[in-house]
Amino acid sequence: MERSEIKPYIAKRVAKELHDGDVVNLGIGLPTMVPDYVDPSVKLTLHSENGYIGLTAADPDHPDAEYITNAGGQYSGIEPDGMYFDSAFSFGIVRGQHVDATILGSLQVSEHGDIANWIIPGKMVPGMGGAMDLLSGAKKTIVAMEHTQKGNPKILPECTLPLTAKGAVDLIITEMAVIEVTDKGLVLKEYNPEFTIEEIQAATAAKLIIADDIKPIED
Amino acid sequence: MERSEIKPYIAKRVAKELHDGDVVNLGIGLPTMVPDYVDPSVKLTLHSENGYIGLTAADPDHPDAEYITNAGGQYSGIEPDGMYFDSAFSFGIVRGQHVDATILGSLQVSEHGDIANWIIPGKMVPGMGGAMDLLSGAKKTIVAMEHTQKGNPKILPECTLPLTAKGAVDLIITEMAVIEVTDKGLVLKEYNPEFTIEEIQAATAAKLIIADDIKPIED
Amino acid sequence: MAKAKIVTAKEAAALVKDGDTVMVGGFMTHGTAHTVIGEITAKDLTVVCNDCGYENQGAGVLLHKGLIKTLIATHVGLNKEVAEKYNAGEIELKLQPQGTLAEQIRCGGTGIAGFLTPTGVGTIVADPESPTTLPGVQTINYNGKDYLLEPAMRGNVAIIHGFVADESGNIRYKGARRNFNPLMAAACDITIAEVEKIVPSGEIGPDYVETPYIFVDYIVLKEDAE
Amino acid sequence: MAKAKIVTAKEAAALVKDGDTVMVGGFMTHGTAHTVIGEITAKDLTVVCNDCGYENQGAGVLLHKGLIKTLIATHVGLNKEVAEKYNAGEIELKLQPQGTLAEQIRCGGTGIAGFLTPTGVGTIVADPESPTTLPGVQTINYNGKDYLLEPAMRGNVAIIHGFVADESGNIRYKGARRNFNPLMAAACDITIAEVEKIVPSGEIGPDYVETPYIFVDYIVLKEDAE
Repeated sequence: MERSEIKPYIAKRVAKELHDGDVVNLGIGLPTMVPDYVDPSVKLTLHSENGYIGLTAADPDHPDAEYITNAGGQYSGIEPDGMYFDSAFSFGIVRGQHVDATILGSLQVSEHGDIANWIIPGKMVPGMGGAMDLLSGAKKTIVAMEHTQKGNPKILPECTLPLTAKGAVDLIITEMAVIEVTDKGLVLKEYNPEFTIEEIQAATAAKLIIADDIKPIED
Repeated sequence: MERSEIKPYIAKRVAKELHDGDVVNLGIGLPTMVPDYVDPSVKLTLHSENGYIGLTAADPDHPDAEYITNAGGQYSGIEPDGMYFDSAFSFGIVRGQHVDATILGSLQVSEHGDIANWIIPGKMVPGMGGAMDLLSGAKKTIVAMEHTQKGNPKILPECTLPLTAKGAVDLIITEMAVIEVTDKGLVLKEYNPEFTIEEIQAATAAKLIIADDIKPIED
Repeated sequence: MAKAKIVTAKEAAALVKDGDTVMVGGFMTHGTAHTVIGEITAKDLTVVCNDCGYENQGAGVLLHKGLIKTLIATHVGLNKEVAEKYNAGEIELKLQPQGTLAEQIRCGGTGIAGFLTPTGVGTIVADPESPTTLPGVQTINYNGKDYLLEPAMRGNVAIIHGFVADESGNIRYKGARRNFNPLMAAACDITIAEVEKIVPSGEIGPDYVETPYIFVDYIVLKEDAE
Repeated sequence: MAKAKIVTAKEAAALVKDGDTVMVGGFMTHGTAHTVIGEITAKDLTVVCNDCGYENQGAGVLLHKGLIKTLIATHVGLNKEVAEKYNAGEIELKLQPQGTLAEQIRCGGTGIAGFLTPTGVGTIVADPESPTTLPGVQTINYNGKDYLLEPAMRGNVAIIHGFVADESGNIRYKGARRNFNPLMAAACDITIAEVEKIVPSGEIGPDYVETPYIFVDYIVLKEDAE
């Protein structure tokens, strides 16, 4: 798989996890590509944790354009039936399980569903922002990330970096595999046919349980 | 003192405790008479715990008249600069000490400032409504009540009825006296010159400490 | 844009099942979803409301029909049927301070498991032995002061009242009819909103919506609404 | 009707004293009271804000001027001066999850002493030994599940940003500029609101006010406002 194909491939597969009517919060980077791959019949409501639902791309012609900014501080847009709110209301939505899915990248994921994605070793601590709340609160957490970092496994028996949340991850989607976090451990549900099961296990430090109904990732 | 003079006398004295800009919550009965005795230069903001500030008398000509009701469920009015809110916001105002004074009647008050005013013996428990929150939350609690009930003291060493709140009362104003609740006990600050100090003490089951600067209640 | 399910009061009321915990908005019948309430037939309900209205009015309709098993309220003094049925042993009654009940419901909708309030310390509300005390309360000393640790509260169905809904399901309230409605909307598995009028999606506008459509499952137009 | 004190940015900024805890609204400079912030000269401040803006922008102006002793925020990755000053030992830095910080401030303004949240369990946020952890957090098992018991937070001065104020001091916000502003307005001894316009008392209307005048002590008209 070409390097440039990896992110679109992951985003496309993640898109299939989203259903009509879902409220979704997207982390920065790869997750923001996911809506481009969602079937047009599937209407999502995007939650922007800084203060509204109904996130869209920026529309410079919107009469309130300068009042519409996203969680990264950039100008963005809002659906006509969206709603602005304050930060307590915003995270009430999050903790109250009104967000159906949060999709975010990660540095490490453990076989218990622990996730470490906020402190990069040797770098300044940037702060967790809303990530810890989203991980504890969203009904489903999908980690969308490259399977390894420079060949080093990111899916581990235990995280070695400081955690963003414990036991929060439900599904891991990479360019190699779709892995479900279960009480019994990590279950390999789907695989990219460009790789063998052995190659996927070799790139994964945690032990993978092969699903009975394992199948290739559909293109 | 004529029976009919008692309530106006108490209301008039309570009115002097209120200052320009105060946010005030009034219990049912006697307390609702207090604003009539407030100096016109003193602007109060009345809090209606069912959902707004800026309570006024009902105005049948108000375009939203049917949407404006008070905590007793009766039609009432709102100042043009009032604000409607939900019940969590309403009691956020109360618990957050944004209410400067609550004025309410009582069945009993103890020398520790405990108050019992929600369960009448032998009658059905009506529920405390917002009274417990107001007593815990308001910056100042003023009990405005008749000094005795059918000659029996209502100001006691300990309440015998179920409490509405512990240690919540700051000031007791009756037709006989103005009594401050302090760490040392009940301090008699002012007296109605129609009664002697001895008569007031005799009508009070708790011990009264006579203030050094005791004075008659001004008419 | 989203699209709310607009249903009849009968269809909405049928979503309430025997034994459900139902949250009913309103304050002494003001801001109560009378049309939906009138169609409910499910029994053995736990009903959470401020006051149970008046006799056979507001939430009192459910009591009058004998559908309530447990009533959780803050004040029931204006509906004499509550006392009658409680004294006759026909219903269980739990009384909470108004601010505490409001906050419990808010916490139920916003994922806070419990909170520390000064309200009710040293009273019946803090006494698990009292028959009218809601279970789960604990007295806790925190930073040198006593508080009640009160648990969050959730329900199966919220029956709320709004002024206007857009076709997406966004709600705005009007006047003193907000009360418990916006809080209950977030705190139940199913939320039914009865409204005085319905306008096209987006007409309320993002700056003016008070309850977002993501909290609202069904919309019912109030009987004799414009 | 009430009457708010309308003051200049300089007069408002002078209310902030050395050593104060100051809450500053805004999210990456959007919805921040730039005019008032620019006039503050008090030092050794504890500043509570979402992100400390960018370098010498938003709450970052206070950092750039060296007025901050302790910074309490949720994310500081877009203002590189935070890292520089933290690494140089010039400031103390405390990081809280965004929803937790918002709720702590809401509780500070509404008389809730603390609350139980699932956010942060088993992370640095729950570890009192970590230098960036805000003191006071406890891990508590409640009904069989672990939560963090987080304390309420209050400040001396709130510096908030609104869209419009009426002359009574009522505030409305616009767009994504609400963020922490309405919460901070209730949580401090003194609240200063910088607004984009001022209208006569009552013009906002009781159904549309978002922060009542009883929370607001001073109004400042934003520089270069209409």
